[in-house]
Amino acid sequence: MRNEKELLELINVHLEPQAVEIKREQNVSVELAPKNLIQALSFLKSHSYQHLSTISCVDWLEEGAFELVYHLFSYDDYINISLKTRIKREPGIFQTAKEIWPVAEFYERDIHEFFGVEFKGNDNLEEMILENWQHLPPMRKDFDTREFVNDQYEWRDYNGQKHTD
Amino acid sequence: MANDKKSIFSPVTAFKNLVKKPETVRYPAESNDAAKRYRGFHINDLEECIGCSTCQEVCVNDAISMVEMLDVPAEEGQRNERPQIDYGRCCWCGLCVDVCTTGSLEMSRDYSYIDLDPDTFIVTPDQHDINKVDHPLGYLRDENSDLLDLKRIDIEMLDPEARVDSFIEIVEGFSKEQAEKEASRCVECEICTDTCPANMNIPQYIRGIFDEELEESVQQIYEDNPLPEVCGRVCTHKCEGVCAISHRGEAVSIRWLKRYAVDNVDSADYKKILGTEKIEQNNKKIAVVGAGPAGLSAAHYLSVMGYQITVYEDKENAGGMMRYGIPEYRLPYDALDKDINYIKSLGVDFVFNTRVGEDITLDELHEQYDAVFAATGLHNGRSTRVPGTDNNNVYQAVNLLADIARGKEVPVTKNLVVIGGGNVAMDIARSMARLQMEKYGEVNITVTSLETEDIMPADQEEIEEAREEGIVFKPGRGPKEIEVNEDGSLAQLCTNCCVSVFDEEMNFNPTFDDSDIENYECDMVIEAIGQGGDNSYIDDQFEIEYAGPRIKINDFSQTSVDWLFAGGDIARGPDVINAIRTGHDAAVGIDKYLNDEL
Amino acid sequence: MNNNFVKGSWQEILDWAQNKSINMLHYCTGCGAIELPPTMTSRYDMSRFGIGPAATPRQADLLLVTGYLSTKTLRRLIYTYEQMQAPKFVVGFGSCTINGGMYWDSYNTIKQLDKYLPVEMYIAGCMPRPEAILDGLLKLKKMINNGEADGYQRYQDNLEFYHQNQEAVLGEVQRTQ
Amino acid sequence: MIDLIYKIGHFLLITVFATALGLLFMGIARKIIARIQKRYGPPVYQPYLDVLKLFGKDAITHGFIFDFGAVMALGGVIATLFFIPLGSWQLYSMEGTVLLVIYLLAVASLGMAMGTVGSGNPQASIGISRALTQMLGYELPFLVILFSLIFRYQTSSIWGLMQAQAGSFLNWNLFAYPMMALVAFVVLIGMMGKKPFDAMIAPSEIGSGPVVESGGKYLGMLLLQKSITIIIELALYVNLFLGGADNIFSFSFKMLIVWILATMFGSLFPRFRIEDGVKFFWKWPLGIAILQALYIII
Amino acid sequence: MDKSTQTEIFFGPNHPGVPGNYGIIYEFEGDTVTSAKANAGHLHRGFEKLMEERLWIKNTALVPRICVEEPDINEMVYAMGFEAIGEIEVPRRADYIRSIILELARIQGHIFSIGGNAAGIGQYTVMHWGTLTRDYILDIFEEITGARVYHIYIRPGGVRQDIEDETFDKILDLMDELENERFPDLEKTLFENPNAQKRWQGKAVITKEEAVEMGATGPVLRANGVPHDLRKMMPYAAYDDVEFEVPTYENGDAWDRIKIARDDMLQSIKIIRQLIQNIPDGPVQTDLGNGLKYKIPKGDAYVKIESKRGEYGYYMVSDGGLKPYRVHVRGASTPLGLYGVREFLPGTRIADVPVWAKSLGICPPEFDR
Repeated sequence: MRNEKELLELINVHLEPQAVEIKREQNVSVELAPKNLIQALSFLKSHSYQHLSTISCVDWLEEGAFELVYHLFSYDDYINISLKTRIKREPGIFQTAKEIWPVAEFYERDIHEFFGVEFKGNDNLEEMILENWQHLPPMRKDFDTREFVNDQYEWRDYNGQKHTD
Repeated sequence: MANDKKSIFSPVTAFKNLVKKPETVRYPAESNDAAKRYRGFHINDLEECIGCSTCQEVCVNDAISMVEMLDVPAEEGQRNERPQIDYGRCCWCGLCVDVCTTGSLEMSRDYSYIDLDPDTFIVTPDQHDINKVDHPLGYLRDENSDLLDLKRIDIEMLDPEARVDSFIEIVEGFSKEQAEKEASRCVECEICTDTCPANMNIPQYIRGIFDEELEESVQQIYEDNPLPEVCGRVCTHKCEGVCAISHRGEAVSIRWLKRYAVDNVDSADYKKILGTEKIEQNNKKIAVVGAGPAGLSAAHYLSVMGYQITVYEDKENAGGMMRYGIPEYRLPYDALDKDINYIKSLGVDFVFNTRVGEDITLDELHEQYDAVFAATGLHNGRSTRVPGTDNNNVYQAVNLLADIARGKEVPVTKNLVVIGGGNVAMDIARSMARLQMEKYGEVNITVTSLETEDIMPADQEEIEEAREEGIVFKPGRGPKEIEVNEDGSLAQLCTNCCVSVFDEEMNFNPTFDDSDIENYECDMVIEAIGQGGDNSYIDDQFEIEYAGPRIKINDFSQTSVDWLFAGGDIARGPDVINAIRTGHDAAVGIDKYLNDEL
Repeated sequence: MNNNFVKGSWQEILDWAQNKSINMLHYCTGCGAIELPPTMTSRYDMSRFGIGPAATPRQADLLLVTGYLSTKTLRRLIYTYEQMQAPKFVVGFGSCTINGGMYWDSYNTIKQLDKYLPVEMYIAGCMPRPEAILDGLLKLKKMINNGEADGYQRYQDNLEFYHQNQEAVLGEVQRTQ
Repeated sequence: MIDLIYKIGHFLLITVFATALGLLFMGIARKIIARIQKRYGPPVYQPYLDVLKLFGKDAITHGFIFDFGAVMALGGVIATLFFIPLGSWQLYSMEGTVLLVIYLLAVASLGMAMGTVGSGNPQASIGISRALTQMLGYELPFLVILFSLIFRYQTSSIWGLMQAQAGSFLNWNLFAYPMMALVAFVVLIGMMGKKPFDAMIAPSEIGSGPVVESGGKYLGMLLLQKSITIIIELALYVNLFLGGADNIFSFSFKMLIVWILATMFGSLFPRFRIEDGVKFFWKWPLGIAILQALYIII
Repeated sequence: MDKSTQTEIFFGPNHPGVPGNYGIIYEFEGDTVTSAKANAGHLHRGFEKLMEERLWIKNTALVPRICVEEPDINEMVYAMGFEAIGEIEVPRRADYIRSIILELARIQGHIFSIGGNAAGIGQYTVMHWGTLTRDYILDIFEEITGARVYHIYIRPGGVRQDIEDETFDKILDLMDELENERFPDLEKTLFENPNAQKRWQGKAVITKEEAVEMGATGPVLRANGVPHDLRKMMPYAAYDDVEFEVPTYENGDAWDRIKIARDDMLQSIKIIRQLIQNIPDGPVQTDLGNGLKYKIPKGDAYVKIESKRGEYGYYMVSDGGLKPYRVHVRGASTPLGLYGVREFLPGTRIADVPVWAKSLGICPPEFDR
């Protein structure tokens, strides 16, 4: 059992974090440089952080970055770590974590589908959720869903009864 | 696995159901009523609804749109629009009920609507829902689910004891947190915009405060009002009277928010914010008569359009009634000067101590200028003309207030009666209270008015504050006579009971009951029952049309003489915000007139 | 003429039988499907009205579109509909099938079902309660009995219109018909 | 000539009767299952409406083999019907042996299989292969029972086997050989494809198996075939173990009792996987049947 | 193996055996699956995108739709995320009410999925009973929240309305009825049924190592003897005030997972009784001001709670505006429904595919989103 502070110490010593923060009880957030991330994942996995909850991606359009967040959990420490790293939005390429957690393949596939991030080493990035999607990856901030819907579909006007303004 | 009981006979117990009554609800023969809180179809009390469109704002699915209803009147404080609900969008979340400002929108327990034609899935609910039958009420909002913030943030004010002996401004203004919290209460329905005489973009500037973008707020305010420091303090705030939140709670403090926005932006930045650093001049000249709110407003908007403005004022400083009528504790001169100085900085020329009609005639102005805007206001106090008013100790409120503003010595006696129930009466009573406090250490002022308290024209909060400061109110009394002692000093004011102020046609026609007489001892009486203007400088030269006591103007403040525009109290009002509006209208009108569009 | 009369009354008998026996396809296109189990099972037991589930499109008469349709589902739904044997009926559940509902601004759901398939009727709700579903199905039965539920004929008559709309959203659509 | 017309009339009558009775039984079964499930269920006459509706629907064919399979399945069971005594009512049942009935039922199954192959749906193929596997499962104990009965009574004619139980109800094989009757009851459930032996239609696994591609009129035909099959199988059981009956009414009543029992048990037990089902048949029923056979032989 | 002997089957999306609008495409040989892949996305509505377009309060109406089986879980996680970023305290009574709602939802979900599991092996009687029982819980929900399925009840800052005392009595009565009548019936008919045991025992096994490796939680872990439960590991709402056990079994198969569902329901009943007994008085909603103007500071939070199928998490990011900047949903069955199908389905008999899908509680809308 480590507590949050001991965990952060461990991370500070071994992982060269850019920033660490105890968000709240049992929740820790760590920012890392992209080059350190994969190694950090395998380090933490060998230190009881075996559970990969999911991988999130956040599109910081104005900063020109994609933020990848790996949520890990330890069944020994009962602490949740959010490992964050920012990669350049263009071209948006990162390493796969598939070798460490095979299931990551599918989370990466999801991110690839919705953000267009490429994961080197993951050769299974084909369409999974969408079908024949020809446009910008929809979760990107520069994809405007309302505009898209306006172009693609028609809304019912109830024989002119509906007032739109 | 070993301890899992298993037996092929255990399941046979299920056969007992063969002889039991099935649990099926045999709908529709047996109906299963929806629960008390069920979120069914919408119903809406069309009388209560004000068409504020907050439900439209909160709707998750864009299912609510406002539809114009011709059989509902568009009165002050409500729009003739009512929510129309698209059941091809609705998700029955009930947020619209939680947020409804009046509480008119509710849900019934009705849940079944089926039709072949999708075009029938849109309805403007009234007391019946889409099925047009009565159903018991379903989901109701309660204080927990309420999404509106009904309690306003109390503004910091000086205590009555602390304020009554000085002319320091009594309202301290919002802090940043308070202002943002108060601004967050606004639902941006724009009912206030419709009601505001100047149609200010109220929700927009409140939004600016909420978003911590005060510059945006100032921009929005200056769209329609060049005197925000003034209006942020002394506006009659009709907007707050109709505020949608006020139906179930306390109105948003629109006035104080406006004040917060302008107080917290440096006037040095105004030109940058408002984009008036460089104005292209068009070499046309306009004369403005009177430097009151209407004149200043017109001067501001015209000069922004590039006109050369000269303002003629018979007093020694600009501001009109704002300076000479409103006491300093309500409107500090610094605040007034901030507004006026900005207008001056736009290149407006002021000619003080010059009375049009005496020092220069209107005809002369017409010759020198392309157009003239007259806004000379009402500066002559009216008298009740009851016996005794010709005594030396009977004063006119406007004169006293002007003297106080000029810093002149004014007579202060121990025992004062003010006649009048308007804001001017409050202003003079409270000013005199401060002077009495300075001089005698106690307040002894009685205010009598024809109107009973519920119809007194003064703002409710003014009355409250006056009362806190020790002023005694005697509403519903008509002055009958001022009894004068033999030595010329005053003895008492004799009043009778005022039964009604207005007749059936709502004309001013008071009736009195002489059997109910009350006398108030006094040694000084101040009359504050209204003012009149002096339009002789116009009347001497032109045949101008009047509408009642006021000069008749059109939507662009143009009088029946095409180059002469009029505004302010002589045309509408009387209050600051109407004056500002007429000034703004005149600016637009003059621009159109000079471009041959009018 | 006589023939017509016989044919007419035979059709009436078939309509009557159809109204008494409806097999609905168990296809959970959207969240409204969660209110189908209570309707089908013991609490509301729609089999009382001769309405039961069918395992495959071939055996079904009734296609319940239980809510929103993503474009990916729409494609399968069209295949399914075209596999069903006439007479066949489509019922739209809830807001989503009428005007997009909750997902009115979603890039991946269709907004008006009747542009892609002929819909007999709509049941309001998000999702409709089992009672509302029953009300709807009873109304549908009445319509079938009166011979008014003619969606499959409308589909045949306006095949081009439907196909055009389908292809506008989906691109190429395989046709079994 | 008149004789021929009479025969044809009789054919039709018996077919219609069996169909009607089978459908009625299906309706009753639905009602009983519904009750166990704490609900009311559809009206008893629902299956008639279903059939009527299905024949009113369009139907898509998947080729000649598909059509032929359906006809063969229906024809197979109708033919079988003529060799089964229904109470005192019989056509060729005097000549009909149990083995013939078993053989003819297999024709019907083959018809289904052909239709399935015609449809080309893999789920249907799985279904039919399961059905045939299952047949392998229950036929074996059933044959053991039959042969022991044939051995016991020295006749293979159903009529003869029925006559052998005449007299007191204690002569019924149900009481004479209760274990055998029990095994046969389980086999009957398997034959009728009721749960837990309905792996071949298992909707949650393979759609609805062999009938997955059949709609409209084809489904109607299959429904009719099913209803007649039920009657044949019930009749076989009643004849073999409940001593048949003197008239069609008490015969129908006996069939109904058996049917209701089968239905009730079917509503309780989840379906076997096909290999578990076959294993089950080869374990308990077959074991008991062999024991019983040994007992009879010795 | 000769490729030609393999046949491809589209198992779903419209197939009675799949849990919702979801497909598995598998190839099989004989009666055994040789390879499988998930055919997901039929329920994709772009929730995460829609949430970025809507105000904080409006999203409370949207989130329950993410997983129709467990709408309350979504409401709760969303509210918790909002409260974590905004550092908002929730009144204690609201915590209790939230827990009651979540436990009722858990029973509702379990009984429904037990019914679904039973239907998957052809035990329709239990399916009918399960759905029927669930409906009585939905009646309670309707009384508390005003809707049967999508309650929109748990809100940032608390809950929407208070629960009345009569409703508490009704809940307790229902709990007694469940415990004394309905569950024993279920026990006899389903759990003691040898066929049911045969269909589930040893089927769809996922070992502890496999589960941890792919991130499967909840019943999958507990069926392997690991008593992991976020209600105990990272207590939220009022779970630190109640006593309950985390049921575990050792074999990691479908049968154990279904027994865990059964035991979980009994624990939930126990929890509900304790909560109702000890519920404090007080407000149920923190005043967050005008609903149209909810604003929380810049920040992010990964919040997760224990759904009936395991960890249900939201990663929420706020940029200090009126709308969420990003919400990422981690449904409990995401790894199973996408990755697990490919890895663990091959080798399964066709007859066990529905057992596999249903006993693992695959809920497609939560990974389609």
